[in-house]
Amino acid sequence: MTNLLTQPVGVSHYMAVGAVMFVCGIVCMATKRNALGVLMGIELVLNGANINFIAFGSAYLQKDSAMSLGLDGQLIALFVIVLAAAEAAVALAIALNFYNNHHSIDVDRADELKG
Amino acid sequence: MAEFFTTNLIEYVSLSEAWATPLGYILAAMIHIALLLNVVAVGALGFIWLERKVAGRIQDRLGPTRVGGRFGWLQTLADGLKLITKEDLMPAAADPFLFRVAPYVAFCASFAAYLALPFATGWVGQHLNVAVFFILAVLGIEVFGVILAGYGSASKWSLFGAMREAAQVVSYEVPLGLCVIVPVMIAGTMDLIAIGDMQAGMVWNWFIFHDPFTFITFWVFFTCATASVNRAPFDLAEAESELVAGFHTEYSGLRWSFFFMAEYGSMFLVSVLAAILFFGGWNGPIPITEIIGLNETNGALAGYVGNLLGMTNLIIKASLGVTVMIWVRWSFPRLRIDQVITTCLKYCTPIAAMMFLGAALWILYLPGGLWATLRLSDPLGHTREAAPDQQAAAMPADGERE
Amino acid sequence: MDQINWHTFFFLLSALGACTFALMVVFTSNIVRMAFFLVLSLTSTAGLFFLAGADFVGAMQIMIYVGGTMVLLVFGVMLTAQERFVSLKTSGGTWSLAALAGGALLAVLLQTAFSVDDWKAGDTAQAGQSQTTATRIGLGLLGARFDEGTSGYLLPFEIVSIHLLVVLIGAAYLARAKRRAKPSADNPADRSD
Amino acid sequence: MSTDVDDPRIVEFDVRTDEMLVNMGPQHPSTHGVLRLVLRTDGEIVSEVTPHIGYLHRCAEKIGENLTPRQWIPYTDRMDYLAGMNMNLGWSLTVEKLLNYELPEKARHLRVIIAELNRIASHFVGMGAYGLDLGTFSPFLYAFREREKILDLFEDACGARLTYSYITPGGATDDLPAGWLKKCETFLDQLLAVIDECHTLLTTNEIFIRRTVNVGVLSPEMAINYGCTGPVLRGSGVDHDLRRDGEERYTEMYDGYAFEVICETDGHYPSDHDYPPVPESAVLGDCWHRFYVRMLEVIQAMDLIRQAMDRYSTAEGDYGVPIKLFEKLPKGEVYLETECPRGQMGFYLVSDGTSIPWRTRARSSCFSNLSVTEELCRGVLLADVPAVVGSLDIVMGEIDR
Amino acid sequence: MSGPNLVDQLKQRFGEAITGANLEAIDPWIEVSPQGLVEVCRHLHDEPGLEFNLLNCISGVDYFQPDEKKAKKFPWDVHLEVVYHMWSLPHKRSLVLKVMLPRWKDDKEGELPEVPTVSGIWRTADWHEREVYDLMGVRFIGHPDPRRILCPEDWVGHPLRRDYEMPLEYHGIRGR
Repeated sequence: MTNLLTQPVGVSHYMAVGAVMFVCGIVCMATKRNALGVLMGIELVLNGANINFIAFGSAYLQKDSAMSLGLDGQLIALFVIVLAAAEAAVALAIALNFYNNHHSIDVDRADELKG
Repeated sequence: MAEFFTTNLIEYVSLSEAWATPLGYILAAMIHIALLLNVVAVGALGFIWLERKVAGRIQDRLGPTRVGGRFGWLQTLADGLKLITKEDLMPAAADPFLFRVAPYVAFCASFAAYLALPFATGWVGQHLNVAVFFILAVLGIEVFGVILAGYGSASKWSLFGAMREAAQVVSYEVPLGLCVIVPVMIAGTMDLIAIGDMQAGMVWNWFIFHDPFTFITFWVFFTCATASVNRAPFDLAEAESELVAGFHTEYSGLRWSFFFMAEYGSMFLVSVLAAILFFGGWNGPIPITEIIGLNETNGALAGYVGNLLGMTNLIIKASLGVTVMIWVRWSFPRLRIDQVITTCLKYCTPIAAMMFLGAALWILYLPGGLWATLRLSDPLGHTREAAPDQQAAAMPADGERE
Repeated sequence: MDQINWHTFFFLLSALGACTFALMVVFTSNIVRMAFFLVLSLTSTAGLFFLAGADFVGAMQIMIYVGGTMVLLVFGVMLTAQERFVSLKTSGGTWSLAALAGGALLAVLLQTAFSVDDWKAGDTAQAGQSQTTATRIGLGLLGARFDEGTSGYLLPFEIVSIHLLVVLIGAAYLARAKRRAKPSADNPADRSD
Repeated sequence: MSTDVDDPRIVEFDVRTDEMLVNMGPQHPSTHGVLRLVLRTDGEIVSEVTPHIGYLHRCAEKIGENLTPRQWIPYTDRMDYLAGMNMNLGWSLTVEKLLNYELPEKARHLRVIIAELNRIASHFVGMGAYGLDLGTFSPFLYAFREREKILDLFEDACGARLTYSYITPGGATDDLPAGWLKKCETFLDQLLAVIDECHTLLTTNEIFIRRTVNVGVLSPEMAINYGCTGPVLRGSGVDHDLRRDGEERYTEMYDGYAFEVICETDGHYPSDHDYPPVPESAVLGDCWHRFYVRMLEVIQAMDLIRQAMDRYSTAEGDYGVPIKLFEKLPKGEVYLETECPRGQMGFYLVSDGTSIPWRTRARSSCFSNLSVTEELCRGVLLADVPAVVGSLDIVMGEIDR
Repeated sequence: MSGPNLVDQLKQRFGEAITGANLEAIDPWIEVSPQGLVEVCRHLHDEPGLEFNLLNCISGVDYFQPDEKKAKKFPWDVHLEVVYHMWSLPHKRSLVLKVMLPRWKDDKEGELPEVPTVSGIWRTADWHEREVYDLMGVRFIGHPDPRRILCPEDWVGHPLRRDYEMPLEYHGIRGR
């Protein structure tokens, strides 16, 4: 433990966290029957990706800071966040509409492909 | 302090260094956290006392008079003790986890924002370049605690309160953000310390007097801030005459008092924010500390005393803001939910947007503010033309912790 | 004995938070609790962003996700939260399949993450230094990248702006529904006092 | 919520939400006691309100069948406990009507002073509590401060502060003590300033106006049909006040007094005081008007008290001698209504010729006033429910008896 | 205030429905048969010149002396009355209507006597009739919401009846 604490972290560590969140998101999307649960899975996936962008964009997480994405990483992360918010809004609207029509938010019942 | 603990742990408890170092740091951090938390909590206690006293005076009565001498100084402490001893009730149908965790979410959100809140030049928990943004963002989490409380209580009144809170806070974040952008735009930075320092000098250097637009912006900001911290006349989430007690209907004892502390914490927070953004922060109406030379250039002690005076100045301004909120609360009836939303969408948001536009144009064509435009001389020769990046670069690299 | 690397310490704290709460999102079936854990996970992620020197993105993360998306989500949860929907059970087969796929994916990703030596450790000593990222990001979004000397992201920025507007209108349109004035199938459970 | 769609059965909804049944009361801060309202709400919109009463039923009518009229006086106190004197008065007049008792002049004026003073106290509570319903606390305490002064006066007169049993069949239990009129005069002199304060805090307050104007509009026809009386009826613009229009036995108390019925005619109220103007947006019969009528009645009552004090100090005769505790009642039945602060309080007395009434019946004003809630609260917002119920100014003690 | 000519008018118009009147009483009253009540009330409410638009009160009175010793001196016949006090706002006068009923319908103990409701004419009668039903035990035919109002919905008996006895126990609470 002390060993872990004394070492500086790098992109790999961030990527590991990102991977865990990504996989959690994937599993979440696969297993949840609740439409909103699926939505949360998507948020997790996007965040896992975002962590990687930020890590690669950071100036001091790699041995050679010239290799970093620099500001581009952060900018792309920003776009991802904004688009995730937009996606959440639409998905929520769809979920609400689905609920209005079917009185349920169980995605297993969304097999009609019509309103 | 951490080193002190570490050495002592090694020496007296005969721990190996591998264990003593982290333990020492954790102990030191604990003490610091306890200090900060206590300062903020005691602040909340003070404001609760102030609220009761001011309310009492407004209502032609005395307010607390007994506990702790003539003025009832210790009344809130006594109440706190009472709350601790009260039975901790939870409805049988409640979601136990969410019900328990909700007060802490609200409380933590309210106090986490203090992390980035400066009280004088360099006196800040964590110096952030995006401090304004951070504070607004963290304040937004508080609503989450309220919603969890409303949902977790399994009470319809609580649910009503939570839904109202959600609708209200989400709406009011828009004009609040727009209002905050105006001083940020003038300062050219989101760093609160830079914003505060930029208003040094005489009273007309304050951003509220920068131009007519900022003057109006402040009032919109104050209205929206009152709404976003759930104070009357916007206290719809609580609305005791309609919703019994809104989101905290089912709470009692200490858990309830966490909501209470969160409310007063965020009240003070937005007041400090208003003081820094519009009222010169730690810079007084007259730059006394500068005139008598209480700054870093005359030695660390002088700088310390100067900062101390600056902090007192800021706290007085913020307390005045809180007092105005209290005054408003005890004078006005409560708005209805549709009126609250109307106020936000039909009045605050357009006005804030117009002020934003106006201030932007003003900066473009008449830089330096109203008084510079009117050629009012500043006795200390402050100018507000400093480029944001230079300002930021002049900041200490890392704000001292605590 | 080396000094504790505080950057690492806070990284581990945030990473632990992010991963634990992400896992709890997966393993909770109650939708509101899921939302709560998601918020915690995302807040911890914001902490990671701060540690990586992206303070503007971190604040943005809190503001948009926690303040915005989550409130929206909770809104939806409450509007549709009835006892029968709060927790929907998933079959064991789905679970094992998802776990298998997820585990494989995780193994691949971790393998990739630790495969490059350059990535394993950074120079975090300079991590405490504050940078003015907000100004540079702002300029970058408006098409000026002074640090790189390249062009910025004006076009994507505009596209995203239009996109957001479209999404706002679209979401508002989608959420509206027409139905008969007198709902025929009233939930009998709601009739009780 | 509904929009104009061609097919009236199809309604467009933003979001489909489930209706919810909410219990407002009997333990709720703004139901004025133990009223229970069952609200059927769709989000914030209340589609149906069902009042449930009876939580404060104390069988007063049944008890009245076992007590002599004078023994029942304390029970009338406990009906509208905020206007005990007016309750006493109503019952006393009813008994006197049965006995055909001729009251000395001095007792009449004394009763006017006391009844009107109690009207002020009652309206002050109503006003303060209404502020409380709308979420402002300070006017409540201002109102209670003034009410305390009235209670002090009552305490001087009869020794009690809430349940007076002061006015009894035959007059009053005692004369006003020496120096009482002077105290009352001092009280009245400072009251106008307080009323102006209340007008500033409530009547003309922008938020207050927005909360009350055009909320809970009670048309005159509906008010009459539902048997609403008192300020609720007059707030709807119906020119009816039993002090002027009532039975001889009651109106003779006010013979020769100069007063106008507080009621809007042609868009304005009778004015001899600097009243705040009626807001442009106010609709006759809304909560604002009901509140305003009460505020004006306070000033009217002050005026009546002044007149009554003049007459009282010069009047001949005694303050009245209470009838015997076991006075034998003639066989017969009488019904009499008086104008109480909350409306017309009626007492119905059936006597079989013994000293104990065969049947006592109290017609409660709030009972009828409250029954209109169902109508007024249909389709309003949740926050309007306390606003409407508060504007009716109910006292559960009177409704449930 | 209702003079003899009003009684004559009503008698002329409704004949059998007007079963009596007492104009000498302190509050003169007119007795109406239950069958004719609604028409008479509608007439009183609508007719120009009468317009009794404010229904003040509906009271039930139980004329029954359960104590046999006292019953000998009891001055009335055993019956139940529903008394309607009304007021005309335009003409500022009052009127008392009475409906005489047997204490039990068809003299069967437990069968409540019946009166048609007037809540269609005055909405205020809704609650007043509920109260009379609750406390006195008169069934109002056609009432839109015939529930108890003051007593709990599962209460047994009608407390203002003279022969009413308090239940021994109500949900575990001792009654007497």
